[in-house]
Amino acid sequence: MIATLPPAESWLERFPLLVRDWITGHLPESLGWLAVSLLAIVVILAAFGLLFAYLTLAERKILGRIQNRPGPNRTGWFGLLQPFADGIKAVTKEDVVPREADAVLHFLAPVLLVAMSLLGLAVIPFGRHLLAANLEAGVLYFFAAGAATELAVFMAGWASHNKYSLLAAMRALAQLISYELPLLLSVVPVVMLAGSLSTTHIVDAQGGWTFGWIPHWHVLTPWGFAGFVMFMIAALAESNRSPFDLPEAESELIAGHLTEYSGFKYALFFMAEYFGMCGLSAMAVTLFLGGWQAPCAFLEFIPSYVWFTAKLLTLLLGFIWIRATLPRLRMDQLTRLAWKFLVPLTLLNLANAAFWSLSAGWSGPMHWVRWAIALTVVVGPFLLLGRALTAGVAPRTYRYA
Amino acid sequence: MNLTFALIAFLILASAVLAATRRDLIHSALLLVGNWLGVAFFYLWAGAEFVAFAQALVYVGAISMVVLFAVLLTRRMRTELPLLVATRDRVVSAVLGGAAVFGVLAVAVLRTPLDTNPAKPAGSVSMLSLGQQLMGPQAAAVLIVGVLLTVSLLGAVVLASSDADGKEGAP
Amino acid sequence: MQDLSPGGAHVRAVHDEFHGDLLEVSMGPHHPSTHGVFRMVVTLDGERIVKLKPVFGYLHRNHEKLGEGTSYLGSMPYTDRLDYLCSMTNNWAYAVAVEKLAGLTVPERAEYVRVILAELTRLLNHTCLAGFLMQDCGCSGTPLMYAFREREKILDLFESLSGSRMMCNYQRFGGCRVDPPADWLARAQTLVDGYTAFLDEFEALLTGNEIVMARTQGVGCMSAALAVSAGVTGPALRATGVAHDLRKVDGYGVYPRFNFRVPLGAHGDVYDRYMIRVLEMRESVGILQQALAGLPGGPIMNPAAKLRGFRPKAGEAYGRIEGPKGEIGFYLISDGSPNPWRYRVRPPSFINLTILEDMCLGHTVADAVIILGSVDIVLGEVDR
Amino acid sequence: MLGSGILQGLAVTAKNFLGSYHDPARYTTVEYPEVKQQLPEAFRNFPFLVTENATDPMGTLRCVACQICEKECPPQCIFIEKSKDKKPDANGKLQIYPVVFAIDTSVCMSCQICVEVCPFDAIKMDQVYEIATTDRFDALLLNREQLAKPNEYFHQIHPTEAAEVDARLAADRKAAEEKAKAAAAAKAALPAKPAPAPVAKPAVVPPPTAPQSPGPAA
Repeated sequence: MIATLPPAESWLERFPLLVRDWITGHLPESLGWLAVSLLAIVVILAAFGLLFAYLTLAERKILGRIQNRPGPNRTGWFGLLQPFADGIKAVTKEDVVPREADAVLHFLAPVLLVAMSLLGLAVIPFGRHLLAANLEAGVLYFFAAGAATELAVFMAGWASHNKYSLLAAMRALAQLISYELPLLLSVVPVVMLAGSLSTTHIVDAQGGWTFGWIPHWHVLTPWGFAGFVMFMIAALAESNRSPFDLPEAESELIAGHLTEYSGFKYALFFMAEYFGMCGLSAMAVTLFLGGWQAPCAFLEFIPSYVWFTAKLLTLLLGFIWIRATLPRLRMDQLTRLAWKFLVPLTLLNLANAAFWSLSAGWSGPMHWVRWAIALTVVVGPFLLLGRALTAGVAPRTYRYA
Repeated sequence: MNLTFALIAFLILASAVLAATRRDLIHSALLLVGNWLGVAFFYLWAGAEFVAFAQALVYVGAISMVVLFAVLLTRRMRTELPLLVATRDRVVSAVLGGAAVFGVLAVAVLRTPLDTNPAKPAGSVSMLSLGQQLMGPQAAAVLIVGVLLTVSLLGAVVLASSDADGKEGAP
Repeated sequence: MQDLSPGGAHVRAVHDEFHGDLLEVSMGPHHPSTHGVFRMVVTLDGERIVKLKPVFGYLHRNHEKLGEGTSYLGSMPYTDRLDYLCSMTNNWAYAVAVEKLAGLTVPERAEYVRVILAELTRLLNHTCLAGFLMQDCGCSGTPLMYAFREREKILDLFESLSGSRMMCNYQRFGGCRVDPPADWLARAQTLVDGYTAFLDEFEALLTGNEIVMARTQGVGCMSAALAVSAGVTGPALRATGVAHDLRKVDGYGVYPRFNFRVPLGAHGDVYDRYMIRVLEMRESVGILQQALAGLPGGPIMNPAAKLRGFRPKAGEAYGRIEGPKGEIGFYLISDGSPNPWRYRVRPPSFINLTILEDMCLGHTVADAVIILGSVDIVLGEVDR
Repeated sequence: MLGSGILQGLAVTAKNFLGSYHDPARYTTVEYPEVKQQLPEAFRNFPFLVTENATDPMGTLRCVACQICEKECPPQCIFIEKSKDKKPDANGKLQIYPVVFAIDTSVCMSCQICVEVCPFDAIKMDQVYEIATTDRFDALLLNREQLAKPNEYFHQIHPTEAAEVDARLAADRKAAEEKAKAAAAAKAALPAKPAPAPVAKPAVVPPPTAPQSPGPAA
């Protein structure tokens, strides 16, 4: 921990630790490590399970309000029991497996998807003391765990033996190949500046404030902001969310890889989508938004996990907001956006971050020069590549007869 | 710990054998992914955390997609795949090829001077030192591999684009 | 598996050894974006369309034959059900045909009311179409809900005037069924005054959106020559740059009295079709303002018109108007009996749909969906 | 600049999100079973038969089984059987009455043509819309007992039209009485034309200055 530690931590900050110690204290010494691990798993499952449940409700409510309608409001007070009603419905529905389907893969796909999208949560530091697995290569682990999700989507699409699902499977593959690269490349600058793949180190590197109210989050630097935006774009694609929900594409492929799924398996896909969204948002918070760090020095009395949750929810609301606004891209446009726009920009951003790192010592007027150069490297290529990307696409003027 | 190793070995070998004997190409490819995952577990078991995650990320996350893509783009679904007869020539050539690869790898492993002193277990390699090794003494190897991959990538692009010019007329 | 039957001359060689198998996908009749029970048999090379066969008739309900067995008045409510978004204009077109046949004149006030209702219908139809189109593009319902919010306001007006939201059955031969009262006109005025603001907001959401532009520009291009030779009418035709608007060409009703312009596209792609509709809505708002301001008094029905025992003299007539989707026309032959001897509808969306394959070839599945959406079909009218 | 259109769109949706909490012009949803929308007076859904007297509905049907509506009904969902005998109607005049008057509501399309062609103001449009039943055959075939609704109900749902119809009928009745009186008295004078022209009827809304004026042709 760097010097950002307050002299004496409040009991609120240590509250999760106290609870953990209280529980493990009842167990024999030899089972302690097991209990700690199990506790971490249970807490993550419970917390994200609940978050998933209410995120679906929040999404439907917010989508509803954006579309000027109330959203679900029949089950319980303000529809608060809706997720549980949905859950009961999903569990009790008949599980239909097409006769022609590849039964094993058809079953494995949702299981694999949920498992893989949960694994990544292990390395996210949810608070100052809340981290399930402190791995030296935590960031790498996160992306390795998440890499198999599109594989599961492919399995689902292929195993369904449905033409729409097959198209979805192809789309899932192409989308993954396109977006894995910008996703990773946008993370590399952060790793480079922190000099570590460990999530705790990355969060610690963003600690501290200038003047006590400007946090040292990566997102507040030119390269960090660009990296954050590109990371979020790639994350939208990775988690199959609108406007990159091409494998699902209900207006084109009906539901794509989900066409032949029903009941609980369908719910698992849904769950995995939200877990993936949560995982990637949590990673974005960790990498760019300072993790659990408070935005101002005087706000430090609020426990770190509250800050993390607030940032996480903000990003998740952003996902929902974007979904409510944007139409879907086409497959070729999606890959073009990845290869012709995001990949070059992430590479340039890498150079920009390197410059930022090397110029850390500049002071006085050179400080402004540093900012000017870094901003130019972000904005210039964005404008140029953006113009190239949208060549031939522009608002038109019309004549009248 | 030996039980874990046995399980991992079983996973690797079983998935490899199954992958080789499946008639369904997609199943084979997915089993291959399982195999790679097993290798990643092995690395993890051996304490090479970074390599394990890199293996999972690159092979499970990316290479598997490329393999599946290739399988799908050849557009031969399993029903149309002719049942290949396992002739003696095929078996012999497969065994010879496999043996040759194994031989090369075995010789390479055996000739590498490794510190196998059990009394002094090697400390876990930190990522920093790994990176410094790759960028320092081993930089030439990294560069050569990089150039090789770039050349092959460019070749693939050239091949693909010459096809696309004639065929794809639409935006 | 692939036949190179007629209509496939412009299809690239389907048996291409290098490309191997093609995927034949039946989109519809149970597909979320075929706008009803329409079916497209699409042959795909990857995601690219090499052949598209539209299949009609799932909603066929014998409309034209029914019209020959029903009295002239009895066919009026059936015309509501052709294009169920635009019952007012369907009514009007049918009334025009019968009035021609029977030689009935229409009082001035009724003509004005008809223009008001037709332009409201145009607003309604184009708003809905834009919403549906964006839904096909993959918006999660937001533009559609905004469109429907405004549509509901127009439907409320229709309901309080005619008694029904969609199946208005409002026009009669020689006038209109109900005289719009003053408070109704005031409500219409309020709606019209607020519509430009809604259009501005709607356009802010969509028109400049890079994804919308990328999805729709250069997609589903239709040449002016093809459009004319296929008989395409309405906004789809004007998007190709052909200045053909029956309100100007025929000058039916009291349209010549109003000052309005006809927007023309240049590319004939999906974006042009969308934009022409948006611009037409703005012109419609102008027409509505003028019509509401200049609405004369007087009777709403020609007193010479008969309701019971209506028997036009033997003869034939074709009445057409510029419906929101294009030229909607009714062709009638009378033999002097209470029923038409021949009753024929010229449905704009059916004829606009005939060149769907030409627009879709070479595009992807995702494009086919929005091209279909941009044609603006209502299956009730296509299948009749 | 790339992205400006997307940001503009995001602003619109944000505005609508906030607007749905305070702006009734945006948030137009009516939560149906609890809140019911005020129906406009002109709203129509399925016909009903008008009876003069709620206590004796079958005895006071205005319908005289002339079968015009049956003939004119485009989907032919009306079935009428005339009576062999005659019964006195609400005015005491002997009339044929419908023994069977049934409307198949699964066929009816609520087009209002039966109402327009009826010369006796006997059939009018109802405003019911909660008509789901568990039986799709018999329960949707409404007979005359189910169709008959009193004139007061008609006044409730279509006050303007009902007032106008009542005025017209009263005028007709008066004219008929005068005619009868005149006929009895002189048997020579030509009285006023008895029946109003049907085309005049659809004028639902009379001019505001004369709210109870009879139809223009009367």
